[in-house]
Amino acid sequence: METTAEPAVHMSGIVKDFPGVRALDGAGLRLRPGEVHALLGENGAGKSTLIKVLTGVHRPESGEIRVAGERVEISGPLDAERRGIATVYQEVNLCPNLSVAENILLGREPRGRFGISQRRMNRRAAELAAGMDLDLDVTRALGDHSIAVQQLVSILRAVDLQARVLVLDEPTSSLDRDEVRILFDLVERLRSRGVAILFVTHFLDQVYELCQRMTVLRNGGLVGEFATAEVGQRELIGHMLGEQAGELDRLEASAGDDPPDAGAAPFLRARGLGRSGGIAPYDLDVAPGRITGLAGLLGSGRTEAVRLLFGADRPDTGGVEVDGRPVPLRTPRAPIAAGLAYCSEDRKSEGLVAELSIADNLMLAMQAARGWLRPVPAKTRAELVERYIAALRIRPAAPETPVGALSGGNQQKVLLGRWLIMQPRLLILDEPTRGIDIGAKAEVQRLVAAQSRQGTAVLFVSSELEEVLRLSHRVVVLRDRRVISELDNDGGLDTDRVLAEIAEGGGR
Amino acid sequence: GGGGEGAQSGGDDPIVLGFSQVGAESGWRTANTESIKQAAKEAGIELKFSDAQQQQQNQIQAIRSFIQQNVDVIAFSPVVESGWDTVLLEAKAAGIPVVLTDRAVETDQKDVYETFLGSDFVEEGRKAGRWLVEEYADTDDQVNIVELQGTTGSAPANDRKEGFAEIIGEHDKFEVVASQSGDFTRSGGQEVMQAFLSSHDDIDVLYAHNDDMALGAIESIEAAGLEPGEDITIISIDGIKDAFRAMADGKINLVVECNPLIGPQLMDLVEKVHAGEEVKPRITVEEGVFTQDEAAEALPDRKY
Amino acid sequence: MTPPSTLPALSAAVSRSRDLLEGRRRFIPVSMAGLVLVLVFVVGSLRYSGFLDPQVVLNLAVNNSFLIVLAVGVTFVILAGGIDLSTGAVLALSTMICAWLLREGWPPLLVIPAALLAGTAIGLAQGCIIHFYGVQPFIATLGGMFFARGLCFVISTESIPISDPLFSALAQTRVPVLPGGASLSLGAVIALAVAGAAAYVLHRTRFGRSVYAVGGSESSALLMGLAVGRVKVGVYTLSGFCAALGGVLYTLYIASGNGLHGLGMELDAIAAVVIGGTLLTGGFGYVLGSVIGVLTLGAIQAILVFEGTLSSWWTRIVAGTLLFAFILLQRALAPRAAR
Amino acid sequence: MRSAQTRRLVWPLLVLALLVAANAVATPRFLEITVRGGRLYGSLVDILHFGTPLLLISLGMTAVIALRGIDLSVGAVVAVAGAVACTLIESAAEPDSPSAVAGAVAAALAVCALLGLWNGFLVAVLRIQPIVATLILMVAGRGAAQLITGGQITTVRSAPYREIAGGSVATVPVTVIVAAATLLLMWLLVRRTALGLLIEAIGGNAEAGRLAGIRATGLTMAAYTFCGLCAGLAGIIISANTGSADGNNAGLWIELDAILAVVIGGTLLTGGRFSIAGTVLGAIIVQTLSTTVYTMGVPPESTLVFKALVVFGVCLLQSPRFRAQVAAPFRRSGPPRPPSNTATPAPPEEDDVKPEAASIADQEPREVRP
Ligand SMILES: Nc1ncnc2c1ncn2[C@@H]1O[C@H](COP(=O)(O)OP(=O)(O)OP(=O)(O)O)[C@@H](O)[C@H]1O
Ligand SMILES: Nc1ncnc2c1ncn2[C@@H]1O[C@H](COP(=O)(O)OP(=O)(O)OP(=O)(O)O)[C@@H](O)[C@H]1O
Ligand SMILES: [Mg+2]
Ligand SMILES: [Mg+2]
Repeated sequence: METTAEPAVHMSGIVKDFPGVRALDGAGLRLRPGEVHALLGENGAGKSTLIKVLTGVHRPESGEIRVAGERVEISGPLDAERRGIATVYQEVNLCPNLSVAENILLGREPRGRFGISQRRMNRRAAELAAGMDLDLDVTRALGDHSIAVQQLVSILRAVDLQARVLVLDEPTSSLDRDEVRILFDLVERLRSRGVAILFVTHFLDQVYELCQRMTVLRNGGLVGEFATAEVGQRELIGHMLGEQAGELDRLEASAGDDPPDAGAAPFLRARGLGRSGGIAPYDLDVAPGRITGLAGLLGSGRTEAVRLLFGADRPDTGGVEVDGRPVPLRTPRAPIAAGLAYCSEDRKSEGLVAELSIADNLMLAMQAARGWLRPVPAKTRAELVERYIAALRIRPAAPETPVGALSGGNQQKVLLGRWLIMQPRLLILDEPTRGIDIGAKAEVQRLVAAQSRQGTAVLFVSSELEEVLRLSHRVVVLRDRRVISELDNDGGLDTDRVLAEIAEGGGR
Repeated sequence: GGGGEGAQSGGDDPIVLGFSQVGAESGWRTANTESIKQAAKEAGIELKFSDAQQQQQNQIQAIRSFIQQNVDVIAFSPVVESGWDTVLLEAKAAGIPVVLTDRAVETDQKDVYETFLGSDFVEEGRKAGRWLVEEYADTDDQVNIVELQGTTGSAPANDRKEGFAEIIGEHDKFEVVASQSGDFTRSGGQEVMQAFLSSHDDIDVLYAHNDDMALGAIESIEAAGLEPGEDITIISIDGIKDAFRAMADGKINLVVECNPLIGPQLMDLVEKVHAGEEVKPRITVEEGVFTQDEAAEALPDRKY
Repeated sequence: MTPPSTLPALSAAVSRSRDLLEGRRRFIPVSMAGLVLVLVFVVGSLRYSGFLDPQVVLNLAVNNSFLIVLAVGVTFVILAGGIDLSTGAVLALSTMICAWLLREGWPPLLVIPAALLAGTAIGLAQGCIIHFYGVQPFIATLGGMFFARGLCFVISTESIPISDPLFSALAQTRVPVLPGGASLSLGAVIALAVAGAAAYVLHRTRFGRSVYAVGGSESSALLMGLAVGRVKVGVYTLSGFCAALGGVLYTLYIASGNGLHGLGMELDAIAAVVIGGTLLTGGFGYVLGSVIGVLTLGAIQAILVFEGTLSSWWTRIVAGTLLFAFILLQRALAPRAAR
Repeated sequence: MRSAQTRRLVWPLLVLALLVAANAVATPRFLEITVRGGRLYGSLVDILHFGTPLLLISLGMTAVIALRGIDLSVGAVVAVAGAVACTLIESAAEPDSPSAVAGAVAAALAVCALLGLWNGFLVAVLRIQPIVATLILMVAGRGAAQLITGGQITTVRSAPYREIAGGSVATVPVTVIVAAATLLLMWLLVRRTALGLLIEAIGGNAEAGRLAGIRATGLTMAAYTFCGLCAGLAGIIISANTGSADGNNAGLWIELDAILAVVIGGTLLTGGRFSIAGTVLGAIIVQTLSTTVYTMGVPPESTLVFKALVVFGVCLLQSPRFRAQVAAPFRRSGPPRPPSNTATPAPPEEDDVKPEAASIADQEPREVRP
């Protein structure tokens, strides 16, 4: 038996350089068996990089890794798995072409008499899913499922590895509260069995609820290791942001408290908009300056609903009018021309072009709208890019960095920036705050609020119900792929009310 | 030979000939095809024509299909020389006589084909060589030759090179200073010749495995400020109309004919083997060698 | 609060009924390819007498046995997200090695393994260059194509006939499959066996599943702890082996070695794979589709032969048009869901 | 990033320099440039002159490849272009009049643009995979070219037509001018307008591009049309070079050379970022390679092996890992573990994974429980 003091993982003095950037500069952490350990820091602080060093994806320039006291060099994810480290990466890293079952069990497929048994594999995967209270068809291709389901699948995969160390890099960024609950129960179960769990998140509430200890990184360096019980939220934010912490207070003070402009007449009307297998026909009115939240459980059809509106998918029924004129929905072009903007929840496969630079990605929608013959003048472009990099605190602030090299949160900000630049009349945001840090989240909320004050309507989808309620003037509730009700939010609406609506809804 | 009788179906039904052509890779080949089609029509022979697009397996497939359709005679121009045993045996088993055109096949089997009607590529190379030896009989200076080969690995390229080398090898003064493949095409000939000209100073003779390459090379020679036919002696093989025209203009010195117009001869043979008559196992096509003097005369009669 | 228990059940029922339609989407391309092939035979038999003769059908496999083997190898490569342009040249090299070694007096039972080994080695080398040095598959295998064909000519620019008794015996072996006397050649039987084995490997072994995973997303496969390197090197090695085996079958079929054999056959193999519904970007497709693809190309050829009066250029135009028609038909038959 | 891409061109440039140097040693006159008949003359000029068709096609191919496509039909389009132009000139009342030639060339280019559009239609509208979509024309196009010429090689004696390839303006060959003009045009088109950005966005992530409102269908069709047009221009030059149209052999296998050139130039076949400068360099390397074979007297039977070795050489030199391994023995005194190869900013996840690590796989599931 090992002594309890022996960390399951001990990383120290890790230095990792990327071309032009030092992502990690003396970072480290100590992870003990039977603890849930939070790894915290701003976007781009180096959390994911530290994790990828641990799993052998990146080779550190220097530093030391000990697993169960033994100094090791980890040569790759396979090696890490063999050393008992299972990982859920920040971006979903599964194969969209394979079935859910295969994604869960790839590399450990159950065998039958004639090699791999598809049947057993499906059965085993269905069991695992059921163990997490998930009801999904494990034989369907992963790519058919929403990003949230994909995230759950990658968690299932890691859990099934039965490792000594479980690393979760922002596993809850697209999950709603029920799924988060399930995940937490699971984590707690594993912890009590002595598994060491590393948990990366930007939700500080979750940190305080789940974690015993935490490590804070800033600019690739180690700020320190703290016991959760001993550090308050304020202080923690101070550690994460350093001297900028004061700024945050200013931001939070200004966010969210603007009066709803209830009188405006709707400029956009959707009537009977629907797509079989996607969402039942629904009606929606959008007025300038109003923020409409879409609430619902995982898979309730929020994403499908807003995609139809934007022409991202072709509706089977119904249509959209802007200012009384119908907008063709065959491609997103007409909706964009009519002043709509849609920020997809899946930034990796539907949002960003990884090899293009920050600047190119920011300008993409505007350029597409102008057409190829009218390039945005260099000066305007430089100004816009600079303004939005600053406003969204995109790091590194070098416009020519390829977006693929940014941290997850910073990528999300670039995607958001692309549509903010368009100054749209209706901004559709699907999980816009996925994976961005507290400072940036406040900033985004402030920007959204500011936009709406200037007359931009906003459709806001988020798995964080609190966030939806805090921002929205009106909440559309969905369940089982249909709109069940619309609730006005003049401050009185709380999460319980909405959840109750979801629970009893549809019965009418 | 034999076996022709078995396949015969009746009195005045026209003879059915299955012919598998290599492809349409050159003007020469097209003339060859046309001649065969024309002659078949004139002889009242029903022609089943199939184009192999330079692929041996297509040709084999076509021959198999002819066997299945039970044609009276099969003729084909083999894409390559070897590898025909199986299918020829199948034809023999089905009692269908086979006539080869254009090139022979290499086989150990006996009596798998009736006859072979076509040119002798090696002999063509020899003819070119003999003329050259004669032409340069008076001089003792070294004669620098550049050679434009056909497609690497193809039978005409191999054989024309061999025949030519055989003759000039007997004389020390001839030296092939450069030899490259021009892929039997004009642009190939042009490009390779251009490179020869810039890397070799004193080229006396150009030997091209076909007319097209020679015609391409002429372009390069002219671009280099030299006079084809004068500064550089040009020999080529095939005898297409364009080459005769160039020869009449004094730009080519010798063309060794390789006659594609074998249609009438072929139909004649087909009728004979169908009737079960004995034919010679090797029948050469009537072919000549043309110098500049003869070219102008022959030009109006060239059909291809 | 606890979520109402009816909710997941309900949504599951809804999604399940939808699955019957949509969940099997990935089988659509391959089944459409099969359907088109069947249609071709129906139409062909209406137009040409003797087209639906069992032997004519079986001859598709006989005449294309080597292409089937080639396409099977290429299927692995394409499924893993790569491409292999060297197969036609490796096939030629394999025929050349067989013919040359036989002429040198090697025993035939050593010659075949030697040819297979050479092809496999070329595949392995390509795989290593692609994987370890990050060279793009297209260019690495194009280099391999030049190299293999070049090697043929280095061995000999002439065509080398084969007269070995064992080879002719093998070539002439027929395996009866239908009571009416219709039979397959040994080569066709081997080809079909190879296709079967490949299907088994792809669907029932970890290597096979990893091939799909790497094709779906290489970086994900890596992060999932799969042996990406082994898969990538493996598929090219396998393809090299298949090309060499195709070459041996070709040698049986044609009984000669020649550096000009199989010119452009790599494109036929790729086309067959793609016509069979495999996505060139990797991750989707089946070996069965590739076999159907080869047979489709073979059927086009058979139609051209049966048509019998086409001049050379019309042969090409008709071949292109038929190819287009097949693909269009496949498109038209597939429901909208197949995107 | 752009500069990083440019930096990668150093290695192909080195190979080009090596090839030229080798030639210069073997044939001292290789570097000589003189004026003959009012026209620049010499091996280097030849490389540019004969390389023009390949360069043109490679440029078109670059646009298509950047959109994650490929065009196998360019060789056939080359044949069609020559066939149309030559047949029209042959049948013209006055083959020698510049207007007849201009008309024929315009007609040929129009046909080729249409063929390109057809490819684009198959790819963008019918959504047929590019390799098969263009294979259709690759097969049928050559047939059509032969149909037009009647299977013969059509020879034209029109002087103005011959000028297209043989002429010169102020001693510079017309071909080189055409290539330079096309290059300039393309560069202006993609780098001075927003076309390049839109192409790279669609090529890099089609769905993201669509959702950003880019008209992918139109763009794709335009790219294939451009490619067809480039191939047509190349076909005219090839045919004008010899004054003949060869339906069967003109541009045979040039598609592979063109793709090779594009790839050597550093453009990925998986679409996205592309480099025009790289393509130019690639095309020149490929052409220099064939010239080298001719001038250095590599025997025809070894030509392909020689070509293969050079191709592998270029590719391997571009691989940082290969360079590190080659350099390692010369750097014995260096640090014990050489720093990881982060020189190429590859996609983030796979940046510097050591691949062989993954290949020592353990397939058995491991129960690792505390
Ligand atoms: N592949 C790469 N190439 C270049 N730079 C990189 C790469 N991956 C990460 N970086 C840089 O390293 C730094 C740390 O990134 P990392 O992804 O570790 O941040 P993070 O803490 O996980 O942030 P987030 O909360 O946004 O996920 C960032 O500046 C990022 O731009
Ligand atoms: N629990 C589930 N079981 C099976 N499939 C699901 C489930 N949840 C979502 N999906 C799949 O995800 C796809 C997209 O759902 P959609 O994105 O509309 O949901 P959503 O309301 O946006 O929720 P979220 O984005 O949080 O998943 C659907 O096609 C559905 O098949
Ligand atoms: Mg991160
Ligand atoms: Mg969603």
